[in-house]
Amino acid sequence: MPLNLLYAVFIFNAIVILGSAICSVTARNLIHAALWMVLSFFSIAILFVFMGIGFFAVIQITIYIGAIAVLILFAIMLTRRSMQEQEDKRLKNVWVALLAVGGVLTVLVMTLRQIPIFGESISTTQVDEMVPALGKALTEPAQYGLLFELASVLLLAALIGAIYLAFDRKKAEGEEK
Amino acid sequence: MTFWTDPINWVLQILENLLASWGLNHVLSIFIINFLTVVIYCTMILVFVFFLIWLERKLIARMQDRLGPNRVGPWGILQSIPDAIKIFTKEYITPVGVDKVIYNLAPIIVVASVLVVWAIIPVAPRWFAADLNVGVLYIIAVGELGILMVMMAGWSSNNKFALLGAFRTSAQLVSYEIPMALAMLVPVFMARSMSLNTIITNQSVWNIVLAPVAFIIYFLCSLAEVGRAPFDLLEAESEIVAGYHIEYSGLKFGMFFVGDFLHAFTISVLGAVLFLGGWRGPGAEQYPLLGFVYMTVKIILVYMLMMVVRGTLPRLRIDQMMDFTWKVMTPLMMGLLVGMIIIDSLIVGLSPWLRTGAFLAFNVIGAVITLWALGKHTMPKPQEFPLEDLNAS
Amino acid sequence: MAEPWLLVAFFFLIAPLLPAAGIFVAGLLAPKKPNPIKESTYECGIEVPDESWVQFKGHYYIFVLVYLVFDVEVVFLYPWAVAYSALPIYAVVEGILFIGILAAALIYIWKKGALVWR
Amino acid sequence: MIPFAWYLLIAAALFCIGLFGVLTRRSAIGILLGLEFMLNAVNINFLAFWRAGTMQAMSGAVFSVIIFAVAAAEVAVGLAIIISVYRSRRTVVVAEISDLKE
Repeated sequence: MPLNLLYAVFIFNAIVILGSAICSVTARNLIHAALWMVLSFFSIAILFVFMGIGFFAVIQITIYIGAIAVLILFAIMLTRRSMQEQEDKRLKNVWVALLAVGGVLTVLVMTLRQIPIFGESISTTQVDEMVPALGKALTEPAQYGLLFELASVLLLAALIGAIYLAFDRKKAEGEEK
Repeated sequence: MTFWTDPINWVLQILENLLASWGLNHVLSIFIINFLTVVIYCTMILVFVFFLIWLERKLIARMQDRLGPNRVGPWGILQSIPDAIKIFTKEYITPVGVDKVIYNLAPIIVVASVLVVWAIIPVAPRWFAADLNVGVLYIIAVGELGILMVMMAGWSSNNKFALLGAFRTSAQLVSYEIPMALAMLVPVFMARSMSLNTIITNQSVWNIVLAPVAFIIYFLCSLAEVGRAPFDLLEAESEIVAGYHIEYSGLKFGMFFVGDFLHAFTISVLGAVLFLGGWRGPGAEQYPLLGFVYMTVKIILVYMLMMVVRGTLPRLRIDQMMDFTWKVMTPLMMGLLVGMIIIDSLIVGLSPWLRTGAFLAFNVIGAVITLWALGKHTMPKPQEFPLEDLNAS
Repeated sequence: MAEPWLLVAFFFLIAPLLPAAGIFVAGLLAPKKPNPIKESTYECGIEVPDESWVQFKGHYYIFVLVYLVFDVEVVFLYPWAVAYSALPIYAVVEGILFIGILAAALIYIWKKGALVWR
Repeated sequence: MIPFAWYLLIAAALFCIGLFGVLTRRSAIGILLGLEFMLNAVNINFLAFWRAGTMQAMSGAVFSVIIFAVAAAEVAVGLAIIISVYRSRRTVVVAEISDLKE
């Protein structure tokens, strides 16, 4: 692929990521916000393909779009009383937020410029041998095996907690009687 | 390289030489050829749906002792064309209060999310679009885009039946996604790779022989994923009028229909690739066209199985359906995986025959135990029948 | 970008275009005679209520919640299955432990009664 | 070859957009959406630094995987809390929830 075209596609993709993210945080209708978020996540998956790690692109779509976005959409539809009330009437303290965000962005960019490899570039060739290496690193006790198990225990704990909170116990008991 | 040993690359080579003779540079000509190939490939797949619709109608009709389509063309084979013309000239009815963008986007993405799976399917040796090293996960990811769009179709219609249908549909689809992902893990585990091409070339013994239970679970989950009988509760006429696509009309509704048929076909192709050895067969390596024939035969076998199930079984209740995926298939698949892993690490270095036999025996034992447990817990107990009452009175 | 992903990108570009073109062409061919009753929301012939608010059961949410956790864990099993032949025995045991934790989650929600459709 | 700096700048901008969402949203679910963007920005950074390095050490990729798991857990618990609050208070707007506390 010629370099200019590559740059053009990359920049277009970056604009889609940031543009849909901005639309998502400012959208009045929460469902529209969630859908803009889906578009943004999809473009981030394309960003991972540009990095040469297709595995993470696929994981991004599976987990963020397939699972998290669907759960958020369900929750939005569950917690609305009517079409009108699900909308954020207005954003609160926009100017304070803009000031804070501007400050954070400035500090971030200033810090990032100090990084020694800031001027280098990343190849777009796929690193296919990465997936088995990742699987090995995740499960080998000498490497990150404990972390992996802890993550799965965390998910188990999250599931138990979430079910405990969201499960309507009174209703369930009432129907059993 | 001749036509018989490598047909696709042979054609591509000719096209490339043609474009080069016109004075285009190399990168651009490859670009154009790839683009055109994808366009033609996608169009062919979509046109193939016409044939699928006819096939299904004819077969189901024969199973139900009817004639089926028999007016247009020999055996009614052209029946889909007048149907298509009719649906093309239908009016679009857009109800008030719909979310226009999402409402129109949903049917398009539903078809597209099935179509992009074809990007990675190896149809014959050296004959596939893209050989991704994350193939199986890619299929799962793309399938989940379809689920999201089903929800969007239901929500954007601004209709309570559509919304209700969308909730039920997505609850069913996501529930069947889990055992399906676990079942697709078995071929990955056997081939030590997620690339579909490697999965096929590593199947010197077909995966259906090594893990028949995994194939059965994959097949049942795929039935549920496409909403076929006995899992066709998604469009239960009597309860949720037509499911999530109630407010769609004309070709927009037709697109959901096309997506449905295409999904059923795509899933039988994936079943053939993952479990039946894809294009493997005697002489397929030398002559890809032969591999294509083997592949077609296997696809038709799986697809026919789908038809037979649809033609014979009644519909399940939704609570039975949810119980079936969470309380039968998911635990069974987990146990199967753990058992196969243990067997695989115990019998390192034994002969392939013994390995196959051990896997097969374990699967059969697992299936028998499951069936026994199911029979024990779900069959009505004898005292539940009011026979004694009848005798007493 | 590597060649296979370029082809996948082509597919992602073209796959939505074909059905979109079909719908567009059909829109040109089709008649357009809208009227208020035709465009009203379908309610089986009953008068349409003011809003499409529907009190749907929160129980659908539980299934999606369980699915979220299981989906994440199953996806993590894939790189482990790919790396399987290069793994020492401890790592294999760890993978089985992982499936065991998944099974524990399933048993918990089963016993909790969250998987009963109502 | 894509400049490494571009990835970092995209991640930084995405993080700030997420922060803006968290600060300005009134409903709790909206705040959660902003948090998702921030987590994703962190993920991009981890993977970009890992890819720019030697890739022999897998720590960047492993941490990214853990972040995926943490994001899923966070959404599951966060939304469950929001729904259980909604059950008793009939609202998801954060200001109203704290107002009703007394």
